[in-house]
Amino acid sequence: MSDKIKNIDGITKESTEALIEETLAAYPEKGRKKRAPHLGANDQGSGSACVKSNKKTVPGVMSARGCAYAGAKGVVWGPIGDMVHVSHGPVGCGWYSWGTRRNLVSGINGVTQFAMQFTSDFQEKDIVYGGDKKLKTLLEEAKGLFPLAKGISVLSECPVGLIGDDINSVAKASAKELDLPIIPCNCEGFRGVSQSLGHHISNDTIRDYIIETREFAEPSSPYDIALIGDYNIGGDVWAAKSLLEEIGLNVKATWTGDGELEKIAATHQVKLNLIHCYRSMNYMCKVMEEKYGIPWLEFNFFGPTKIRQSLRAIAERFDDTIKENVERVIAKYDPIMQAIIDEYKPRLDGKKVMLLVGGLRPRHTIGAYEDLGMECVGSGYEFAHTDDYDRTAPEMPNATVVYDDPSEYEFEKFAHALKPDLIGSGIKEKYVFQKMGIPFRQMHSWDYSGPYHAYQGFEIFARDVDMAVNSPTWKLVKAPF
Amino acid sequence: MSDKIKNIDGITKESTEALIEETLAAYPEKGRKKRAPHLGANDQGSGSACVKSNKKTVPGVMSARGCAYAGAKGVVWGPIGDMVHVSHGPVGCGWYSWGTRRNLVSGINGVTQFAMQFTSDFQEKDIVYGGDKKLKTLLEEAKGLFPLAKGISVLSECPVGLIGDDINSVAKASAKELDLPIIPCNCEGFRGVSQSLGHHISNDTIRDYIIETREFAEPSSPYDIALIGDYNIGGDVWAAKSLLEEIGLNVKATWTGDGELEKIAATHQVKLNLIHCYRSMNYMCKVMEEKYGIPWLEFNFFGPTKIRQSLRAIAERFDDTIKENVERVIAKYDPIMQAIIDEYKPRLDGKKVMLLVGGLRPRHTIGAYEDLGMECVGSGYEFAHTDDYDRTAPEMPNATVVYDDPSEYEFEKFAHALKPDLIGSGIKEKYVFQKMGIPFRQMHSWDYSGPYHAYQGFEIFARDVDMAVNSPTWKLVKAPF
Amino acid sequence: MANLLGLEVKKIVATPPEEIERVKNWINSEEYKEQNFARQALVINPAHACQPLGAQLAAHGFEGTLPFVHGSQGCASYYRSTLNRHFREPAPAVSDAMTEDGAVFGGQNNLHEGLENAVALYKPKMIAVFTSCMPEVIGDDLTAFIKNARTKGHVPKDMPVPFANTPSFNGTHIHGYDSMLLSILQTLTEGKQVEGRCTGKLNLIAGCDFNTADYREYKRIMKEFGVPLTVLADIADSFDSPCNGTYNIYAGGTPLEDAADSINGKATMTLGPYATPKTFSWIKDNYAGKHVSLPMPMGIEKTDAMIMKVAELFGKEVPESLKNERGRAVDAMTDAQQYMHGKKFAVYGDPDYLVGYVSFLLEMGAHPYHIVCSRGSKKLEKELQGLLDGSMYGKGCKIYMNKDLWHLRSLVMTDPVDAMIGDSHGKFAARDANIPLFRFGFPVFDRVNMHRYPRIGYQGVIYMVSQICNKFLDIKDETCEDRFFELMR
Amino acid sequence: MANLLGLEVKKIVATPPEEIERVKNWINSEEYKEQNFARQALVINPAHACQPLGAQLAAHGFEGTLPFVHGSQGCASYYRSTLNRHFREPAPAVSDAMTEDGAVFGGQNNLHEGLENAVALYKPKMIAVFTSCMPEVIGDDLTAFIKNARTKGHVPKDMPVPFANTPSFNGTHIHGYDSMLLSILQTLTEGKQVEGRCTGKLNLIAGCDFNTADYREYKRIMKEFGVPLTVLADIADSFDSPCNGTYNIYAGGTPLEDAADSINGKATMTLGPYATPKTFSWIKDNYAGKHVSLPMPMGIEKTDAMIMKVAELFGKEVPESLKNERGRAVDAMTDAQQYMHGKKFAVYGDPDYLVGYVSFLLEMGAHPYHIVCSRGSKKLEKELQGLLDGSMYGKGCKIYMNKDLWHLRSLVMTDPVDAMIGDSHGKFAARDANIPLFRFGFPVFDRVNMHRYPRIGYQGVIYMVSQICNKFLDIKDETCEDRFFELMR
Repeated sequence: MSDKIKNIDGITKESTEALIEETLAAYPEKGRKKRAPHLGANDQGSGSACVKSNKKTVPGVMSARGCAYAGAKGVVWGPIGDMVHVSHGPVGCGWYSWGTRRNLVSGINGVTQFAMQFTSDFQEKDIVYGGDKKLKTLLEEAKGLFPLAKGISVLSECPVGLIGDDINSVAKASAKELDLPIIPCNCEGFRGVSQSLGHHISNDTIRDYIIETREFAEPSSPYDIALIGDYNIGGDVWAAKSLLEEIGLNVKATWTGDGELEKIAATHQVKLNLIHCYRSMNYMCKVMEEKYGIPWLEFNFFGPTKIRQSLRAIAERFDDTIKENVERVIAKYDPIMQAIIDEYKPRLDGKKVMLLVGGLRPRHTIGAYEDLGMECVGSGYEFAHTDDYDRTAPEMPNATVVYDDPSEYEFEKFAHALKPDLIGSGIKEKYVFQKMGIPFRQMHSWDYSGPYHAYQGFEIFARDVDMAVNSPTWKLVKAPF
Repeated sequence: MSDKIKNIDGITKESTEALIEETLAAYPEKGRKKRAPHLGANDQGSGSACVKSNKKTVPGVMSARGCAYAGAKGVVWGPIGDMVHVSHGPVGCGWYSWGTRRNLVSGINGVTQFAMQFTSDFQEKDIVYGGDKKLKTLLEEAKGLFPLAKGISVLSECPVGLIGDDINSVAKASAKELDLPIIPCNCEGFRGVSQSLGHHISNDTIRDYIIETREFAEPSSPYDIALIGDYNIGGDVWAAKSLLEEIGLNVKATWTGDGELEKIAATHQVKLNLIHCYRSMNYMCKVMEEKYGIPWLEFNFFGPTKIRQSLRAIAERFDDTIKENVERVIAKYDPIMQAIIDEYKPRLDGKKVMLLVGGLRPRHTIGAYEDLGMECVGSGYEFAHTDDYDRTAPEMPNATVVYDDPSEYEFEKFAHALKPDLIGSGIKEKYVFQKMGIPFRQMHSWDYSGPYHAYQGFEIFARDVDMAVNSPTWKLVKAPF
Repeated sequence: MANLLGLEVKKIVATPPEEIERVKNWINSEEYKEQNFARQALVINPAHACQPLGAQLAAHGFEGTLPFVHGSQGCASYYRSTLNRHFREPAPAVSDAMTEDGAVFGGQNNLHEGLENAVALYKPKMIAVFTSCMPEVIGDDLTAFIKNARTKGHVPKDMPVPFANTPSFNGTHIHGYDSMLLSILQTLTEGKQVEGRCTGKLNLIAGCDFNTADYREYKRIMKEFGVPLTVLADIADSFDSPCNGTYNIYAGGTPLEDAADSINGKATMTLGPYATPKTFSWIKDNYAGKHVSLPMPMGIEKTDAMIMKVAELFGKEVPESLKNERGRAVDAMTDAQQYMHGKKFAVYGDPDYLVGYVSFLLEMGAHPYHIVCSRGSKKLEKELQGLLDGSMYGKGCKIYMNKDLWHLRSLVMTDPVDAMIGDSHGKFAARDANIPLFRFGFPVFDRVNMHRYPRIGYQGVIYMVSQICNKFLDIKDETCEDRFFELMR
Repeated sequence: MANLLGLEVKKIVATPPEEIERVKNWINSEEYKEQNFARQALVINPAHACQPLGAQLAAHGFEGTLPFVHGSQGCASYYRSTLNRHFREPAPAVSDAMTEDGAVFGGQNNLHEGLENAVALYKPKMIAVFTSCMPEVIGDDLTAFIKNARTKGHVPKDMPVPFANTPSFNGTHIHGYDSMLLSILQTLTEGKQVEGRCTGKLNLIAGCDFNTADYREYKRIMKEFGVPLTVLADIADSFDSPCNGTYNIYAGGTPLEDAADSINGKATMTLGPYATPKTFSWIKDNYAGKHVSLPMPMGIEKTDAMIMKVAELFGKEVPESLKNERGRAVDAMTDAQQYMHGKKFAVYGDPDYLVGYVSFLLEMGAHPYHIVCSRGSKKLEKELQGLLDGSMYGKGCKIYMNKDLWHLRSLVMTDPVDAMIGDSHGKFAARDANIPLFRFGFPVFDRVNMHRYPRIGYQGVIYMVSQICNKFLDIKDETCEDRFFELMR
């Protein structure tokens, strides 16, 4: 969306390439060859990817990546609060992903929402004899103990696929027997190269098992939309939804943050799909476009500049009522946002940030930092594809380093050279950089804060960034002796 | 009230006297002479004191005693919640006695109750130039800031009396000016030998400034009584009052636990004064008897045996309605009390207790311990008079040691010899004995528990005594290495 | 047609509020509890993770050691982030990023390439390999793979590469800890036994303990004793390193030389008997000196037992300083006993922790009323029952073996207690029951510095007493009527 | 006729509920605040006690020393019970039980008889005499009395009997601490200065610090440093003695010989500059070696200052262990900063504590928003203002000198904060404001073991961070809506 070439003092294509070269030198030949195409200097003007992506992680490095199961459970399914999600297989996967993604949900725990850890807790004998029978039993038990659950997902862990269980048959039979949607998702962690395939598989599962199985009870309107690819981290969906409603749209379903199974199932009836996280849900947008003729539009709700642009782009898809609403809403929030910028920008102006996150954040949040006067000096994704990097190029300042699935070694090297004032990445990176005295925010989870989406979110984002960058604790890191 | 001579295995007049002798041996001649009359072996049959009392504390020993101010502020005035009590003089006295006696009060702090620390915080210049002017000003300030206070007491600390201030004149003038009862109490700590004189002075002050200055708005009844000498430690008054009401009496005023100034002032209109703590309030009972012809009756609300006896004695002063009520109430509570005894007695039977407390407790609580199967092997008072010890003799087992204002040295020696399973005394003694591995309860403050009065209190008392005596922590005191 | 299940297409209907209300009450009922306890297959909110997590913890406990997950990189991410969140510290580990083709060809290529890259990038002194599900299911032969790796030069000849099979479908993280620790010790001590040599040292195995302060406390205690010490798997600094501007990937850990020489120790003591049975059994057969297995020293009696055993093993008097510490801990208990006496607790967690909680609570006159272990053994049940039977405060307390936190929820809703002790995952049940949760277990994701205070030893007693009693006092102050709001407690 | 005031006799009328409601709201208003701050004479809920209390604390800090109150036994009871309640420990002290006749004849007889009895019964090595109001008002001449006592044999010839005038109508407990400590040091060191002798030791004065753990922490730090130490007035064991079945009336305390020899120390450092100005000034004039006055080491910077000064004075490098500790404390701060950043605090207490709280809060990016000292000085105000001015987080924070806790209540009700730091007496205002109170000051009557954890040094930082952040997290968990109730924080 940016059309101006941004340059950063001291950063050139040459300096970035030298940095990459130097960083790669530590690898054995084979590793270096594999990694080289994943690191590049941004060519902002080109508007296209400067790195390769979506390849296998190099063995033996510290990658930030997760697996297909993580993408399915953590991203797509977990946020649907009114379903029971069974982590089918050994105890660990479900346990590690239990409550660790901050996809907030409404409802009453154990009654109408089920943000718990359900597992078949495979034992040796389940590996030997198979787990289908156990699955059948546990589905009955779940239905009995949680009568208000709208459905059950069965998320396969690695062993399930390896031992040849047929969860799809069990799901189908049990769904009939229990008169309940039981959704089998073959998202074993060994599939694909990252959580990305988990998203894709889950999208396909929604396509195959869910969409079109429900209809909205109320009559349709021209303003019916679905909010896609917002996972309600720290309440993001609530912030985004209320803004969309403020401009006059009916948000009929949220995918999948604070999601409701039945509304997701009826989404084929909306007029437009608005997608925030392209990576994880473009598949279903495309399906709905092809199958039901529903157009879709990407938008960006981080920071007032991008929000303003996005609102106007959304308005373009509707009539004058919405267009007027949008201008009114922008006029209302502009001064509020300016006040926030006036408060924090003086303390953040010229500060540098580096990002390594997933989904949409490595590109979508750049504008929000820039609203605060900061510059992004490096960005990268855990599990992006070329289309993500294409979209990233115009957002990043020119010649800055782009890294795809970097190892912690690379990331450290880049940080060492670029001396950012803030790093936004994940929990695995957080304490590494904090030990170095570099301010850090977990930008998958908003570091237990949020929401960061929409106008409401920007205030919190700005406060948090300031708090991280300007905490007096950083001054204490170096002992005076 | 007991008529049977109780003996304790291994305790004889001779053994007790030998113990006393041995204990006194540590004193220099003069000290020994002074202390000797204050230690004795109980002669239960005699019904009269075996020790001298109400004498100056021997200099240089650790006495548990407080001063006249402590008796006035802590005991008599502090519990009247709807007054502002000014500790007039240096900051300390008021600060030490702030919130440290557990005389609970109803109402809203700072609005209708004033359980705070008000002080004139004397400085050098107040000593030199006198504090009367300051007092006048602060009374105005108090009236202004606490408009719902029913009155103000001015409690003199040592310097006030020594420098010749005239708080009585100031009080009188300010009372007129502010149209508010302002009660001067000349309770300087140097007066008398213990807090006891503070009680007496305060009683006299009530006589001179308070009683008869109000009248009850509602018509009188034959069942109107006042509850005297209950300070609502941990809610004692609430427990006692509800029991008295259950037998049909109207408790018109409580002196002074959770006390209300105006009700105290109208107490000359009641039909009977029921007095729990004889020591601190017998003076006003006698005054009211003499002046208004109100009879008074001592009673004991510790433990079911004494409660039963007391209720019947109270009933004797009333008509058949009350007598029937009392029998009904006793019949109601007897099984409840028996259940408590059945629970705890097996764990407490034969355990020995030693007491050193104030007011009524060294005699009044003996029956409650006995209800639980325990024996009292030593008891004494901080600030009793001969009439207290006369009343104690029949309650204590024969030949057990009685100590008046003992030094911590004496108390330790006695405990060492008698090996009690529980000591009930004050905070200054608590940790001394706990270090020795002897279970202990603070029996001034119910050790932050309570109430202990009436039927409601006995359940708590029994639980607490069991908890103290049988805590498994005592078994850990001696290391196995 | 998106309806592979063939269920009827329906209009969306909201669940009626009264139905929600009914279920809301029902899940707190005795009836529900019974149905809940009748579960055979479904596990809900288990209080345990899988083996590799414990294996990684053990690996971090050695000098310059890089934990290496043979399996998917997603598994490694899960273990690492769990440790990150609990300690709020880095948890460096690599994986060999196996994918689908591993299922066909096995994981040897990944392992070899992974070792080579790991050695080049992270320069470890030792690589500790452990497995996640995939290689376990397909039956990768680690012994052969690693031998080959060495032959082919993927890993330096002299670099120790212990490895452990840690299948996630068997046991919990404590079993993975045991297997990894065993393999590390076997690897490092190989050929190091010297006839007649005695280091004079105590080898102390803390067990799968996720509390760095406990390790520091063991070291401090033995220093007071004057007993030279090798902590086997010393995570004290690994997960509590300074923030001083420099990131040290291998902070802390037991020196490899010390670990190697531990086979010549004067005595070896495990204080995590449930977490290290295999390791201990192997040590008994292979290590010089005496071998002692004792309960984790939580509470006075269990700490006394450790202290006395050390005194006996090393022929030393218990030093005055420790005697005084003990006395101060007992002082804290006697001073505070009234705030805990008679209070009922629900406790859950790993076996060694559970034995400790129960022992401590009984010493305070509190009731460990519901005792839940989501994966326990008959032996554990017997030991816990023995503790209960040995105290009048154990009367009426019950042990629930192989039950999860959803069972625990039914227990605390139908038969209430005053508080819970366990890990952060219990917070949902604690909230529903409106009682405090003391986060003495693992993991703690929602409080800070819990790993910076010991739970073991006399200091641990003071800490637990402080945390519990002061929270009860907070609650009293926060919930009492005005007229019972007092300066003193 | 019981009506000496001559006021009209009235029927009792209950205050109308609407009037109560009005006043209830009014006392929380700006208007009320102004009237409250206009007070000239009335002091309500002061946050300080009187001199003798501090004097007694100082006396307990010496070996075998019996505190002796020249005055009423009631005074002694108050001091003792205050210390008992705070430490939950014995506080042995005697008084000479002066009564009315003292006003006429003076207190010499009481003092003499008291000394004789005290020596006989309690066998002290030293008796430390200090005064309550009465002898101060009547002008007892302690110098003469004690000289006479010795002449007349009421006290052994060689027994040190330091004495201090500690009038309650002047200053607070910290001034009594200063006077008593000064007198003890003057008495013990008399004639002990040896030209050319240097003990090589650091004399450390903690100030009027009521936290035994702080004393232990100083000793631990200097041990790490390898700096030999004499703590002057060491209450570590006096008020934290073991419960082991034997009561030791004189647990702990600085050995008298060490105290006597402190005059030949290598350096003397006071870390309670507001509590010990007289003592320090005398030491500067009389003690050998260097003399340093530093703020109480709360927070990183103040601790650094102490550490660097010790390093400088003793020509030593800061040991690695302390560097690492520092790093771990900073780690705790960076990890937890987001839970305190921007939070507003009301703080009150003794000057040395206040400087520490303010310094620490600013380091965490929190605002020490209302700073109340109920008896302070211009010097203190200036130092506090300097701290505020030195940090962007000090902006808008205000210092209230010589204001009490009823003023503080007006502040927190009209201009709210997130929490308070002080002593137990603040709990009433904290309750009214519905905010937590961190009981880091003195006295603490309603929580356990607060004196068993240091507030000073790097460990103190970790402790304060833990207490504050975890309480904020408790509150978040307890008050958030269901949909914001999360596993991670």
